[in-house]
Amino acid sequence: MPDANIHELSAPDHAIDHDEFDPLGTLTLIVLYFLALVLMWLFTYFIEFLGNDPTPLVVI
Amino acid sequence: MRIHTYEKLWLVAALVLIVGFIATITYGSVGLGISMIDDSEETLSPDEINDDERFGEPRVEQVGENEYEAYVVAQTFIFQPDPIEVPANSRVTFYVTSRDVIHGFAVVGTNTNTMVIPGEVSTLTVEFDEPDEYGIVCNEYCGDFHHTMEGQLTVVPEAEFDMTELEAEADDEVELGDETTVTATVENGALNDLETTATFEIGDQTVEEDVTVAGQDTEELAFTVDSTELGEGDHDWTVTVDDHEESGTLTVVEDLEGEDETGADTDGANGTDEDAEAGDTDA
Amino acid sequence: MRLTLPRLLLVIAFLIVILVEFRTVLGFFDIAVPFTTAVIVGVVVIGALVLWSLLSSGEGSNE
Amino acid sequence: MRNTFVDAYPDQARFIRRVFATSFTAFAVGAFFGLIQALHRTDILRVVESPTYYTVLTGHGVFLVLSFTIFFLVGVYQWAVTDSLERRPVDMRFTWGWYGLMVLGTLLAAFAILAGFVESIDVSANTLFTFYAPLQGHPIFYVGLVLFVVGTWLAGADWFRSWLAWKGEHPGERIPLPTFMVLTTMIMWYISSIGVAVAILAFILPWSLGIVDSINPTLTRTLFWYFGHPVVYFWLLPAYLLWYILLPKLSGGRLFSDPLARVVFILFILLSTPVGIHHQYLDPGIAEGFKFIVMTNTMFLLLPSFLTAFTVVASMEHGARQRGGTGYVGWLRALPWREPAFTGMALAGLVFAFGGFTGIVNAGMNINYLVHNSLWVPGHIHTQVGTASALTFMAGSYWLVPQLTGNRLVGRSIGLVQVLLWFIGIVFMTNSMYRGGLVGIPRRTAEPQYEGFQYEVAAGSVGELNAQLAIGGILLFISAMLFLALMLLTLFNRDSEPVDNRTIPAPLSGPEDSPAVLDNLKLWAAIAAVLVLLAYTIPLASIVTRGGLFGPDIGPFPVTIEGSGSIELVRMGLEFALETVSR
Repeated sequence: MPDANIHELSAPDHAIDHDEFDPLGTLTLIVLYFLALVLMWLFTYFIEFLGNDPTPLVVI
Repeated sequence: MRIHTYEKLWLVAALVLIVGFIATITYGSVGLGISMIDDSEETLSPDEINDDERFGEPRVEQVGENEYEAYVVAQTFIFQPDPIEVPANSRVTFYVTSRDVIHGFAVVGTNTNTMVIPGEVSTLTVEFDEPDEYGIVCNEYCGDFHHTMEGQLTVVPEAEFDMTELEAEADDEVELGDETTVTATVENGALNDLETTATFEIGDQTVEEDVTVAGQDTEELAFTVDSTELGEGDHDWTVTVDDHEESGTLTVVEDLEGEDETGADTDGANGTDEDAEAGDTDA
Repeated sequence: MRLTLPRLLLVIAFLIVILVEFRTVLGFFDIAVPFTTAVIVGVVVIGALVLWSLLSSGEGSNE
Repeated sequence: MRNTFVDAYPDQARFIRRVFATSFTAFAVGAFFGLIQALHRTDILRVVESPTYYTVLTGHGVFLVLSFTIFFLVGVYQWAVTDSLERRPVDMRFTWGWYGLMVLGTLLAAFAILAGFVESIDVSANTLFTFYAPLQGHPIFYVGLVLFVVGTWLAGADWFRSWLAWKGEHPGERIPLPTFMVLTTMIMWYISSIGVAVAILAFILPWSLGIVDSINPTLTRTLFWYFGHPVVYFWLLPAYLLWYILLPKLSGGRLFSDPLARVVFILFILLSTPVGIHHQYLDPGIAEGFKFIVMTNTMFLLLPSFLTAFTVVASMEHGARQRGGTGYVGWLRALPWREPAFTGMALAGLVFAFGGFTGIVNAGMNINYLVHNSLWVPGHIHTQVGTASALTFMAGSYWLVPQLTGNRLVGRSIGLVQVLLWFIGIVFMTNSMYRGGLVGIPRRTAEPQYEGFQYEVAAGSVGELNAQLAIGGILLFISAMLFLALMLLTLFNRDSEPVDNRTIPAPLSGPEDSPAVLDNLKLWAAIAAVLVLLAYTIPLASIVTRGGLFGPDIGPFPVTIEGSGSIELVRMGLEFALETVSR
């Protein structure tokens, strides 16, 4: 029986070095992550938090 | 250092994100006036709580028009006072301190939330617009029965909120032919004067008296009862001021000699023991 | 199998997670999905996925 | 020819195996306690009395976040130093010595906690792992903690000694990246654990022994959190090390950038300590200005984690592309998802990225009112320590343990099921915790069902949230047990060969691309110390001025004395409550 394990950890199909490697996929994921963070933050701060009255205020 | 262009872009974006987070929080503080629990209060040792002007008697106090202060003491495993009652459309400042360990004070489902540390006083000023009922929980572990530590906060409609307290005191028994006096004490916890009418009823007699109690002051009213008019037997009496009512029973006897003069210990006959004590301090 | 077993398991795991989180997001927008509905949707979707992956395409995966 | 770690350094492998065994034992006990809690607080099954819940909770905290994580850390760091410096410790007896001290400390603390279950022993420490005074545990508990921490200090000294010896043999060479990570972590740890050492040795221990009568709770709390935030990075950085060192290799690629990895660890030295006050946003007695300063520091502490996200994902992408992956997201399919070591770490990273968002909310000064001390907070800690660290450690073990034993991993597919179960379990549990926290359900309570009010859940019900939490807890427990079973089986899987060797491929951009100043550890330690002084001098001075060094006459509130003592205490508490109610 061939051991797939060996394939999983074996040497890569071909080598790519630093200069010819553009991490486009990483950029894609990280842009999505950035947008997710912004949306989640806006929602949590402005809807969940500010909608959770009463909130302690500065006494004027 | 070789840093890939995309990574530089991400570095900038990450910094923008961080600054954005800080800006939002700053907007909340400066723009919306959300304040943090801070060190504005003097320290207060747990030993001094009982003698403290504010915390000796945990309560809600009116300090301005629509402005109230609530002095709250947290201790294993209760809050005092409980329930806390405030009117709607008001601004309430909670002053919270602890008698023993670190507690939490959180009005459930709201941002009204603070640590309560022995030796320190937490202050939170919040506005209640609508009548509502909230739970208060201790949200910091404080010992074996931490999970039982809860309280209630009731925001009542403005019209129903009052800070009037009524106490009445009278003898249990009076000898036929003698006169006796029922004393009513009206305390006005609010800032404004209280103008109202006190009604005293005994048997089929009714006495009405207009009374004005100055803001945060007390007035004492005396109603004189002539036992001859009542005749021998038990007579129920009530004192009514607004929605408050105190009542008791006066027994007119032919001869008081055989009885103990101080009949105040007789349970339930007349204003409670507490009333009697309150009367004593007034006198 | 269109998917290898490890991949199938991975996709199922992600589906469950997405369903749980998606239901929460809908909840934030005041769309309450009942618990039983969520469970049924989950079972149907995962069932469909398993059936699909079991249907032999003749090619197998490129794994 | 076989070239695993155990072949190269048999005595080191034996040592690390022992350390991991200790770590996993603590994990087993802590996980079991976690199961009890998940079922208890959701009122599904209550096998202990509610006051005993807090003994369980203390054990869960101490055994998991102190014993499990830190023993694993010293094991991994011993491996990283040995493997990357290619040399043994200067004196192996010293190495066994600090390990022994850590074990002794753990046993003492464990005894103090577990004795809480036994009425006949007059010892207990139901203080939870944060031990906020004036709650008082038995002195043995604090002594145990101190010995444990001193053990970690000596471990750091041992690694520094190895490095200095290596430096003598390799003048002018850059510090190998794994060793660099170990040393920077330990610098952060030395700076931060001073806080807890002072809190215990100067205040809490003398007070628990009755030498001083009183304590300043704000001071000990502040000192605790001076240490309490960096300690989360102490749990996290070994996971970072595995993500930087092991994950690129497992993906079939190489680390994207060695210099950025160094920058990230330096940022942790600099920023992780002067932020502790963000755990005290809702504490009275600390001025709002200090809280704001700390908030900005905390937000900038996001930077190293954001950088890590990019570097690690890019390293994975590099692996995927070398394995033939293409497209903007299609490359993800080329990753070795059948490998539990890889999948576990990748999922841990994913959970960490989104769990990190909840950390941003915790760090946001005023938004803290929304979540402070609510169930949201354990939700956060379970996605971060409970997954980013714990799941990475488990996944890392699938690769490391074969290296340490010379045996092939048993049940690789079951390992995959195990990490997926953890992933599903943690999402179930923490999703429920976040939602519960937002409606105000408190944490750290045996019975979050109160008599006087109902929670207003936006969608669904509290019962459903509870069910979700309990399902998550059960899945996590099953997953933990599967992991431990696989580890045991692998340990005894003698007649086998590991599939991989110990080599770690060199980074795409190596240390030669970075300025040498990054390796100037003294410089960074000095800057970090200055930052700590700037951040903490005035707040601490202010706290001491307000409350006094030993507090405004605050006596102890022992949660130590089980048996007669604690019964007396409960009786007094109840009597007092009854009296107040009836008045």
